[in-house]
Amino acid sequence: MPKTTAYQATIEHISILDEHANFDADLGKGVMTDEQALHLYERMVNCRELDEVAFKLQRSGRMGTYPQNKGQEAAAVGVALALQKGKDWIVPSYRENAALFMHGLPMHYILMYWMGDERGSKMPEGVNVTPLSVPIGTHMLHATGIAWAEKLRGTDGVAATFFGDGATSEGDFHEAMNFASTLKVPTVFIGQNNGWAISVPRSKQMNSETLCQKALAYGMPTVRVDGNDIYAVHYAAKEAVARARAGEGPTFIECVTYRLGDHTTADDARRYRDEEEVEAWRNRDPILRVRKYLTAKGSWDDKRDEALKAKAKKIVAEVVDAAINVTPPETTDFFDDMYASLPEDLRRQRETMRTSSLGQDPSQVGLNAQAASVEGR
Amino acid sequence: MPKTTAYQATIEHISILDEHANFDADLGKGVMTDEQALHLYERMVNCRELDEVAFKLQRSGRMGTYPQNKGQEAAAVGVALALQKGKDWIVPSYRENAALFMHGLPMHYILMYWMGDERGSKMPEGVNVTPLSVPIGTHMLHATGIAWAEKLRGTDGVAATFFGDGATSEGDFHEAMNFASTLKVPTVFIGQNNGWAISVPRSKQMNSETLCQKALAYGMPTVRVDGNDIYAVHYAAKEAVARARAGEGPTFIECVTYRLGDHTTADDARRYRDEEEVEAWRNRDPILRVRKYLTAKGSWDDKRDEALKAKAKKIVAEVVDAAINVTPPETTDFFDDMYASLPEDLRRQRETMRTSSLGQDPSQVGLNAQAASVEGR
Amino acid sequence: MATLNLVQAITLTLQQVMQADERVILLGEDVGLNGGVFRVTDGLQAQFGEHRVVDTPLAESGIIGTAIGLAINGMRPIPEIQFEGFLGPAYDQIVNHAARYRNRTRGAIPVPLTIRVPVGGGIHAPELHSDSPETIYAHSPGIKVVYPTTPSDAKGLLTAAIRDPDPVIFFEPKKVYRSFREEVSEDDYAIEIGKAKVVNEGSDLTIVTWGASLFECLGAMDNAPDDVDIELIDLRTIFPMDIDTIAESVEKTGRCIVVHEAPLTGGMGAEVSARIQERCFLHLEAPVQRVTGFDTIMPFYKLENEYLVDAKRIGSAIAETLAY
Amino acid sequence: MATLNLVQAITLTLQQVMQADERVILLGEDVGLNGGVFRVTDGLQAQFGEHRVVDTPLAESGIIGTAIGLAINGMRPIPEIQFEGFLGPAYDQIVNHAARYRNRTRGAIPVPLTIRVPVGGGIHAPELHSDSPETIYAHSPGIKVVYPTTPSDAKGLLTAAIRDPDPVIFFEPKKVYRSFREEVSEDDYAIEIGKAKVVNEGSDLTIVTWGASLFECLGAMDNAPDDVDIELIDLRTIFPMDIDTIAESVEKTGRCIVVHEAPLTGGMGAEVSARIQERCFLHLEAPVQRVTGFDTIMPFYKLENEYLVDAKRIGSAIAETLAY
Ligand SMILES: Cc1ncc(C[n+]2csc(CCOP(=O)(O)OP(=O)(O)O)c2C)c(N)n1
Ligand SMILES: Cc1ncc(C[n+]2csc(CCOP(=O)(O)OP(=O)(O)O)c2C)c(N)n1
Ligand SMILES: [Mg+2]
Ligand SMILES: [Mg+2]
Repeated sequence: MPKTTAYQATIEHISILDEHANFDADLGKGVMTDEQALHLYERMVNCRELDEVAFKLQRSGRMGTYPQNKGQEAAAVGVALALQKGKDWIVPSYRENAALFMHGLPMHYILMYWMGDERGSKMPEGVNVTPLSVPIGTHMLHATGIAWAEKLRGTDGVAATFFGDGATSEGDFHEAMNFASTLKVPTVFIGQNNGWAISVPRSKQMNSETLCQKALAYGMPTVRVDGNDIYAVHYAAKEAVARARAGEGPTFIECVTYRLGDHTTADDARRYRDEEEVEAWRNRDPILRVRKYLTAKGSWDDKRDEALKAKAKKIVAEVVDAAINVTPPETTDFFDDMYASLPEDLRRQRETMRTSSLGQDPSQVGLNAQAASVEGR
Repeated sequence: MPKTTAYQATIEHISILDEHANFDADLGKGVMTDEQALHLYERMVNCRELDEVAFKLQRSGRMGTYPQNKGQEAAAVGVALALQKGKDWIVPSYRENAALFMHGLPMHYILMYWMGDERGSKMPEGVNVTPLSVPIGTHMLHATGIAWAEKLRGTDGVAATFFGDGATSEGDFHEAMNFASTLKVPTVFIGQNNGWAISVPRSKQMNSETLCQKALAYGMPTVRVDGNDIYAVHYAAKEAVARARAGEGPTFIECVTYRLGDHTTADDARRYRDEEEVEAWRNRDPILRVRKYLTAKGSWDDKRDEALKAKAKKIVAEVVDAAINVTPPETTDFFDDMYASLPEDLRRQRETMRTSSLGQDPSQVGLNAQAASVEGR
Repeated sequence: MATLNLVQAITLTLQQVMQADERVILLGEDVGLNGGVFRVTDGLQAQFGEHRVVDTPLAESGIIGTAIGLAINGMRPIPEIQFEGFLGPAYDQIVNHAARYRNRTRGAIPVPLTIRVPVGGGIHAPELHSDSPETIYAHSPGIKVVYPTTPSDAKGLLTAAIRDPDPVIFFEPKKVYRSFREEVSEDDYAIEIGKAKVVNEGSDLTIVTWGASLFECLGAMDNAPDDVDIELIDLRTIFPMDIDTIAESVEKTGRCIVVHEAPLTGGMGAEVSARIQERCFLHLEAPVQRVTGFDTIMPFYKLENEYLVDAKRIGSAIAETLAY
Repeated sequence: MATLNLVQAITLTLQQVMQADERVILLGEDVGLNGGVFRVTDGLQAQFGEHRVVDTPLAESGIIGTAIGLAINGMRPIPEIQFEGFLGPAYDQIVNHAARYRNRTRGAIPVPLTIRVPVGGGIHAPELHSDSPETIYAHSPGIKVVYPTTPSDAKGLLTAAIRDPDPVIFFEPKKVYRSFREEVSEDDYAIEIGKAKVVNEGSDLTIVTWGASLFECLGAMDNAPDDVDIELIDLRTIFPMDIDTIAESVEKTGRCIVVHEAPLTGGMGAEVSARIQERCFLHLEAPVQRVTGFDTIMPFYKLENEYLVDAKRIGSAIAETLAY
């Protein structure tokens, strides 16, 4: 028996509301109500407004480096809508702020975080969100573990984790996917493929045309969706979450999207990508197409839209005030949560704000002189 | 436009000389001459003999832990035959001794290595083989880098690397595959899928039915072969090496095989796997089927076979002598190759074989007493 | 009371803790049916089931990373890393995640986690199976590093580590695993993390050590002249370090030797030495001596005994320090 | 002679070395068209092409692991790790492979490799962008750890590192990257690895430091009373350590302070302190003081200045040490 087939696979691509705001009636049927769509629309608008203001805060020196989410809001809200707040978990990267807000993270926490304040990651009770994750690709393992705990306890919570195309190159991505699939835990992996990892394009990041094909390595169900289409994202997320909740294991969802802004405020994307490319994607903006579609449908109009945008400005203005006017941290705050209880030596460091022994115990100063004089006598 | 196809793939399985010694004439045509087959057969027999003797050495306390290759010799020799000695590189794990011997590693080096002697990894000039690798899954990156150097220099050497099914779970496997495919370097990845990682079966190691499907994640050509069939292995290896040499990038070859012995001499496989399973695989022994096939074909006979086995015993006996009678290492050997030139402090440690300051500089001993007595006066 | 070796004491502890606390699970390579390569978890899967004693894929970062997730979501995972040489792939998850979560979330997300790791040389093992990386983790804020030597200390300290609300690396000196037995209480007891143990009282010289080297120190003490009165301290916890017990001893003896397997440069012996001269400067009658591994790769086993500290090297250091 | 800041001095060095040696290639995240996030490799891809200045996938273990392979096969790779906080995923490849190859093959397979890493705090960067892990690698036998502070030292030491036949981690204090300029020779010159530099001669007290803290030490010296005569030593190489230069100085001054950003416990300050009291025991008039980072996670930037050593803390230590 000569050559036979060892393995075969096919992966679907899903698009419902395309960039021209054309809606696929069959596939789109019952994915979400117009009310839900409008809710997601509002969430995206608020998030976008926060991005614009955050950018100005950084430029005016009132905030450190900040990564805009601009252009990628659909994946965040489309997935968040499929998850149960306070029951399911979100293990984010840093480009899905809208999802965190939908699950209870106060908006000003995000600004505090980027203003260099750990209190921006001090999750309020009942907010099942882990902090933004800076070391790329390393946090998805935590989502696998969090989901595993649900399975061990026999509860049916789900853990959804977001990450970028670049993140899939890290070994930890591989291990998080393999553990989740092998242990069959309720994790939903959302790969936000925005085509770039800072200045590195997809083609230099991997030789694979898609992210979704990476799921095949783990025998994990996967689908590729238009990441700028809240309907397509939500369609896939609903399925994945249902499967996870039913104990059928993890799913990998590739959301094809684009970051309309620089990588962060410390970056200048013009150094490495063409304006044409950016322009093309501006036309695929996830926010525009929802507005266009719902307006055409008569479920929305310009007047309400103006009101919404005005409200967004107001909300974000308050958020900025909250972040800027937060009481300054205590000098010693960074000691207090090192351990449940501070070891003696750290307590000494904290009390004296010194590491040198004489600084920690001034009574020692002059000892030698005394000793010498004693000998002198 | 609703659901479309985002990705599609099919992977072939190749078998030429099956476990009943049936030979597929079409596929097997021109894969290798009978002379070559006999050469590989002899290499496998020698390797098997070394395994048996090594086992006894360990049991009789003359060697430390040793991992037998028993049952997996075909992948080693089938690949090694496709590589050019002294030009191509082999980056091994520890179950492909026969491949290393074919590429010039003196057989007694392997014993020296497992006898706790670094000189077993002191590769002779012209032997393009890296040492056995103990940290699982971490060495394939070196093969990717070695191949990359060939590409950068414009030379057409190839780097082949061997590893097990368990090794594919390490993040470094993922990174080695991704770098190789993205940089399009001449690496050949040989996954020896023997179904077990010590006591952990494939099903607890991954949710994927095959190893080969993991290559799809990287857009890397891949094939699955009967790893106990030197013809199938060589067929795939020849193709992969040719493609690599031609600058067409890496290939992943899954060799389906089985370890007939314990994981190592420190292991007792009866704790975790059934005798039936082992028995079934004994019948698929890569050595038996070659002998059977070539004998039936008239290219081999029992008399020559006896002679070959006798020769193998003689060779291995000499190898054991060489390993056991090697001059003992110098006490200070482990200092000498720490750096191209020894830093002053290490030189002091080496000369005195001490780390304590008074041990390194005995002239200091008594200094305090002297000082005291001086003060005393 | 039972007479147990180190392996048995740890197995017993794990069994008792798992019985008492549903949230405790064991995960790692070969820890299930095979009972771990050192048989430390032998029988536990049979007793507690495949869900609580889990054979994971072969990936240390994955083992620790998922354990962190388990801990975040209310479990008390006890991952095993098969040998200390394989902590490497997990370094990032330990140091940059497990150790930081509580602090970076200002207490909102603690990570109670106990990482069990066989450590050290002397068992004729292959490459990368005989290292001593305790300093790497002691220098990484946010993790406690426990390193017991005796079965009874191991039981009390492991119990404390598992109950500790913060991540702990629990090193198990593999050379001691089956080297001797002692009386171990079968009751539930914990030994406070961060407290050294005075193994032997003395007035002439202090020896501070941990792990298998303890027995080399005892050997050196046996060989020392009868009139030499040595105080031997088993540090037991590397971080936080019990400098008070050490300082108290050195203020009495005026002389000190630190003994460990890890390389000299940047090893914890340096920390002990630095702190002693900070705390006991005017009491010191001789420079603190460090008898440690050399600044080399741990050699393959033919030469490992040349590398490891032994009673002879310690004995010479004792004589030299006393004669200084 | 040119007047260059640290970034420019390193760029110039890389350019010169690449011109002189075909085997040298740069690899890392965003080092190509983007010129690295700190622009250290700016313009080099344009000059030397995509094959010699390579944007790799986002995987630090992959960057170092493939660089090891490149080095084994005759190249002289210079990988860049974007920030020291991301050395974590590469720890295993550095410590268990790069550092060991020569020794474990008894010299047959050396790994000439220079790993460039921006290091340290003080630039208001996000989480994990401000750490000081030099001790981790100084305690790992087989790697040299270089940590220059000034542009001219950086040029000479980087040249030496790249020509060194063994793996070197080259830390670049990012706070200094653009903080000042100095005259740098455009000629090809190397500064021997393992030699400290006496920045200022003095007779009352010795300060040993490295990296950005050097400038805090200078600040403290400015604030010190005029009659206080301080000797300042820039260690420049963390491993191998130039203890001779330090000991010579302390034998003269009798007093010493070690200053670094990394946490206190297990930091290289402990090694310096331990070696000083081993070498200069009878000359010491005060305990060696360590002015370092605290044993905590490096705080987010709102509090980073509370964590970092500053002229004030150093100044107090100077006064206290002199008054002891
Ligand atoms: C482990 C690690 N390496 C490098 C970096 C520096 N870095 C920050 S973001 C980034 C690119 C991430 O790209 P991607 O995963 O595609 O996410 P995106 O920013 O495009 O949303 C890099 C290299 C990091 N933060 N962590
Ligand atoms: C990084 C690392 N983790 C764990 C081990 C311990 N160990 C040695 S061999 C082995 C199993 C390897 O299985 P596989 O990759 O399938 O190779 P095989 O032994 O089956 O040929 C394990 C877990 C190791 N050597 N290195
Ligand atoms: Mg991206
Ligand atoms: Mg296997």
